[in-house]
Amino acid sequence: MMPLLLIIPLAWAILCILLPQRWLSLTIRAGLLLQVGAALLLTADVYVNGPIEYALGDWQAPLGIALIADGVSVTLISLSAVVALFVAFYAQSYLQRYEHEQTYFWPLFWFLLASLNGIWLAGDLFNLYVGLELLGLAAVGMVTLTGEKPALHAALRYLYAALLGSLAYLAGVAILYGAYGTLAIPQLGELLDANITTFVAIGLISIGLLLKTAIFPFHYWLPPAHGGALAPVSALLSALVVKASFYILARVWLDMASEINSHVVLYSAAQGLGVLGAGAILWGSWQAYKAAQVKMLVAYSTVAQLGYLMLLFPLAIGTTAVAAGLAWQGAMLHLLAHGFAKAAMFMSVGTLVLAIGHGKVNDLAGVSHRIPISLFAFGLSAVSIMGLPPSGGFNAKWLLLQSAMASQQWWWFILLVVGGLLTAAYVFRVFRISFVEKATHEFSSTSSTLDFTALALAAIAIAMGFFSQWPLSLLQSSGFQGGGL
Amino acid sequence: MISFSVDFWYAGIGAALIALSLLAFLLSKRLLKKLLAFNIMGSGVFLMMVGMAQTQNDGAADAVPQALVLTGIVVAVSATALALVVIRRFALASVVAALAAENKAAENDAAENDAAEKNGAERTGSDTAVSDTTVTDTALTDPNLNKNGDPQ
Amino acid sequence: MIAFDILLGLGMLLAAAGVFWSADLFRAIVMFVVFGVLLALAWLRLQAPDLALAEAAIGAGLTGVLLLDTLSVLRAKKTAAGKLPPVDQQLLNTFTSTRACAAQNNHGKGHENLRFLAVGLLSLGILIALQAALFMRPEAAVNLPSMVAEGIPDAGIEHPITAVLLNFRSYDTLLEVAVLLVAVIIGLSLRIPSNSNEQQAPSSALIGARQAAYAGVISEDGGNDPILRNFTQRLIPLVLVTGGYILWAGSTMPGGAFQAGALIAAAGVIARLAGYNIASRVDQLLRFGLVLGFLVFLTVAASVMFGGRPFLNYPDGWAGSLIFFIEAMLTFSIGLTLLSLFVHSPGDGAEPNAKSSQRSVKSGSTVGSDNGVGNRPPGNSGKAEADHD
Amino acid sequence: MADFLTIAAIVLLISLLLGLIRVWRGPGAADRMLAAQLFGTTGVGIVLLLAVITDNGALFDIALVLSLLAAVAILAFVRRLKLQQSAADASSLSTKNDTAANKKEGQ
Repeated sequence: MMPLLLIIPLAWAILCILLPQRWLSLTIRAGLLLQVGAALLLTADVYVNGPIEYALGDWQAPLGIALIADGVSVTLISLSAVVALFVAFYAQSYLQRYEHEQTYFWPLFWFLLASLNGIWLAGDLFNLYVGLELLGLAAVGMVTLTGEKPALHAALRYLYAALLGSLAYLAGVAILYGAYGTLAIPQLGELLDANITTFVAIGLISIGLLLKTAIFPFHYWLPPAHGGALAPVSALLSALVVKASFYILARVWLDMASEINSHVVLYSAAQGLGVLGAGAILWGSWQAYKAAQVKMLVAYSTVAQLGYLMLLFPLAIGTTAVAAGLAWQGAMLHLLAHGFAKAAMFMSVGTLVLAIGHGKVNDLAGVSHRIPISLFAFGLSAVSIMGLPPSGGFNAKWLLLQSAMASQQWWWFILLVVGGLLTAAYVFRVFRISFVEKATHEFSSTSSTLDFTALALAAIAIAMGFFSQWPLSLLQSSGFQGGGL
Repeated sequence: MISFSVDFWYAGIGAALIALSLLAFLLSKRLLKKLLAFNIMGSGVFLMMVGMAQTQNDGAADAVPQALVLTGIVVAVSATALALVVIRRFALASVVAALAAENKAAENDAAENDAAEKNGAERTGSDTAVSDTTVTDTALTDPNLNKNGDPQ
Repeated sequence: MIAFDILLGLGMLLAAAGVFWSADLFRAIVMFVVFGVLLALAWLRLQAPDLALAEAAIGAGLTGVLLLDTLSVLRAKKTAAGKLPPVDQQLLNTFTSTRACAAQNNHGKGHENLRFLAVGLLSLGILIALQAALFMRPEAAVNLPSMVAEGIPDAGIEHPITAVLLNFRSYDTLLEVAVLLVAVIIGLSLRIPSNSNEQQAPSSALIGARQAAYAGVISEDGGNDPILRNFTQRLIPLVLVTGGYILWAGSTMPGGAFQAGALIAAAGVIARLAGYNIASRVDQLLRFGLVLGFLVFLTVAASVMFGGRPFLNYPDGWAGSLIFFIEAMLTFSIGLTLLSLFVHSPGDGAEPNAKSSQRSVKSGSTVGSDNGVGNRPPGNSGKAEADHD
Repeated sequence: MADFLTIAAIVLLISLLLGLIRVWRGPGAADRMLAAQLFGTTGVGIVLLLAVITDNGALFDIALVLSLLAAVAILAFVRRLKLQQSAADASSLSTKNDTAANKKEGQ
């Protein structure tokens, strides 16, 4: 089952390069359904049988490369499969007016999906490097699609940040291999020893991944890239791509280095990661509040929301098992809810921008009458992003708050509350204007597919408020080995 | 345990190359220069990877890191080639932007040619203020300057 | 030999410093090529002839050429700007400094010094950390080389590095080929659209500018230089044969798909530079050639699963021949990919002559009637314009 | 014998490093490029010496590839010169060839 999740997107990438345009639409839909089916089957398998390891080519790690599917990875596989499904339907409609871009969007889309699945399943540090590069280049390619100057400029910045980040990561991996002689993550987890070499390696890996995850102050490349790309591309980038490097970071700290991460050096570094998260929340929210373009607002919101993920490290490392468990659940739930909600948000905003012809926040007046469904989708996703009940975002933040209390780190508690208020501030800025009745603009009509795919994703983000138990029990039964559970 | 060997020496050189090219990458404002720095940094990482692993193997060749580096080289070449393509297209896109601006001016003004040339002259003035032989970009690695490039 | 190593190591640092400290980009690139040669020697000293081969083909060869070519494209526009009519002059100047904001951002001298200091300290810190990691490394607990040695008899290939690349860790290689493919897809997407119904205003405007910049080159670059022609006529077959040999050698000694592919690409680049137009005109065929290696690799890797074997396994006894087959296809595709990234780069001066003369008629009419980005899709062009405000 | 070859390799390496000075000082682009070519040929020499010293026949292949690809760099360089020269002459030719620019001016 596991290799199918790689074979399907890779095969479909080739199909999208080779097949003539008129066959593409159906082919893509078939591939999407297969993809979702494979993801759900694997999830069910892990749910019933617990974590699975798969030796590629029948060569056991560390000589060969193993794929590992545990509760965390299958949750993320399902997330990416579902988000990709709706984004793809959205894109099929959205890209109809972009003939040139369409030709190249689909191969990149499938390669992106393949690399994401590869990263969620990877059990080998160097393989993660190749996966990260594939992901990074595909994402950069998607940003460049329109070939316009601002997009190219954003793509160049993105590319250079991604390249620097993966080199830092690779340097860390090189040191780990030089010190321990293996690249398999489970094996390294057993061997790691608290010494300078290990710290340097983990430090380099972390810096590289922080750069790729766009955590403050390394976030500079994200807003132009996510805000300047085509709407379906922005949705994929914000919902999934930045999560991949965060996932690796979490795996390295809480899985691979779990034996030694309460060592004083790593413990203080974890608090440092939390401080970066705090910076991201405050700075990102403030920039989102100031943004003139609505897509930039959403992009800066991503910067801020990624900050919450960073709180996982101070809350889960060196604290009690209860606090760590809560932090872990909260962070994963936040990742899921943000994935669904942010994809929905970029898609609905993309529809609004398409309808009014450009993206100034102040020109959104009258939107509530003309494109109510997209605005409603935006609203639902905003509820989850703000963390209002009932929503996945609310449950996630609630768990994080509880974890902060359980570990008696009141400063993170305050941060979570302030962050929620700031989020509300920039989201209500959009609402206040969009509910003004008098339209200042002409509206061009948009396809209803655009509305409803965004609405579906936003609804999932809300529904997670009621069904959080499913992913959480999956995480609990078979999470990372040392994930504090 | 610590013994000087060929592998150890080159691993150390690799580390020095990484530090040197990091300096160049962060300080340089030119895209091509940054790309050169990226390539040399990659070479430094590769040297460390092979050198450090082979010190563990009594100086005998270790096929695994060598194979990994070969993969790394291919990835680095792809990235470099891609960056060059985007840089070139970026340079061309700048021409389009200028053309569009000039065409707009030509439309808006009745005296077409005069306006276009005037506009052209102005733009030339502002653009050549930084006379550099290639595309420059200050904001790529400097978070403080990020607002300049933001399409806000 | 220690003296040799010390000299070589210091020489590499010196060459790298030369790359970074030279203000002139041409000098920096030449220094980079020189660095590549030194690095190839260092790989030999590290008993990594495969990497030396790759570095010789890539660092000293292709990357250098790609960089030189890009520089020449960017600079040619600058030189041309001097004597072109005013409108074009204004256009071409934007090539040399694309960021007007760079001018606005006048740092004080103090600011710049502070930045230098901070970055210097950071690099120094990294240097110390790396050296510390190197000196304090623990004894490795896992001995992978011995496992490789044990696995070789079952791998179907004698050369350990090829065995690691295409058998033990073939998954990495599969993804690596995907990376190459992604790069070339983006390269293709960014080339100037040649299809007439894709021909939108920006591209026709581009063609005008391009022709202004390349008017001389296009007419001159027909391969009518006798020295160049004779030289390349002898060189190309030589490079191609060597490429085939390196591919064949890969199963028993240093060599393999990637190095051979780089040589194939080099042959193509030589032909291109000499004015031959060998790039495939048929888009569909080009695409097929690009994905062929990946397609074969993936098909072989996945089809064994029908026999109940794991993904990326090879049936008993077939490993050697299947690996060679995959490698041969990969060589072809990698060569084509690298060549395509070179040839289809936007602004390649010697791009299809026939096409550009065709276009000149077309663009003549479109540029006159269209207004720049006017007929872009509404969402996007609107955004782009708003962005510039 | 091996000692002699080692010394020869070191001498060649020193001559390479001296070549760095020429690359740095220039003054012309052609000087730099020719110094880089020196790196190619001397590099081939060193590789061959190393092949004999370590008794590894596979290294001859590397020498072969190095010598072949050095030619590519020089070709790219020559083309670069041509491009710059012809771009400098472009103004006269461009009026002939470039219909787009003419149309634009006539607008």
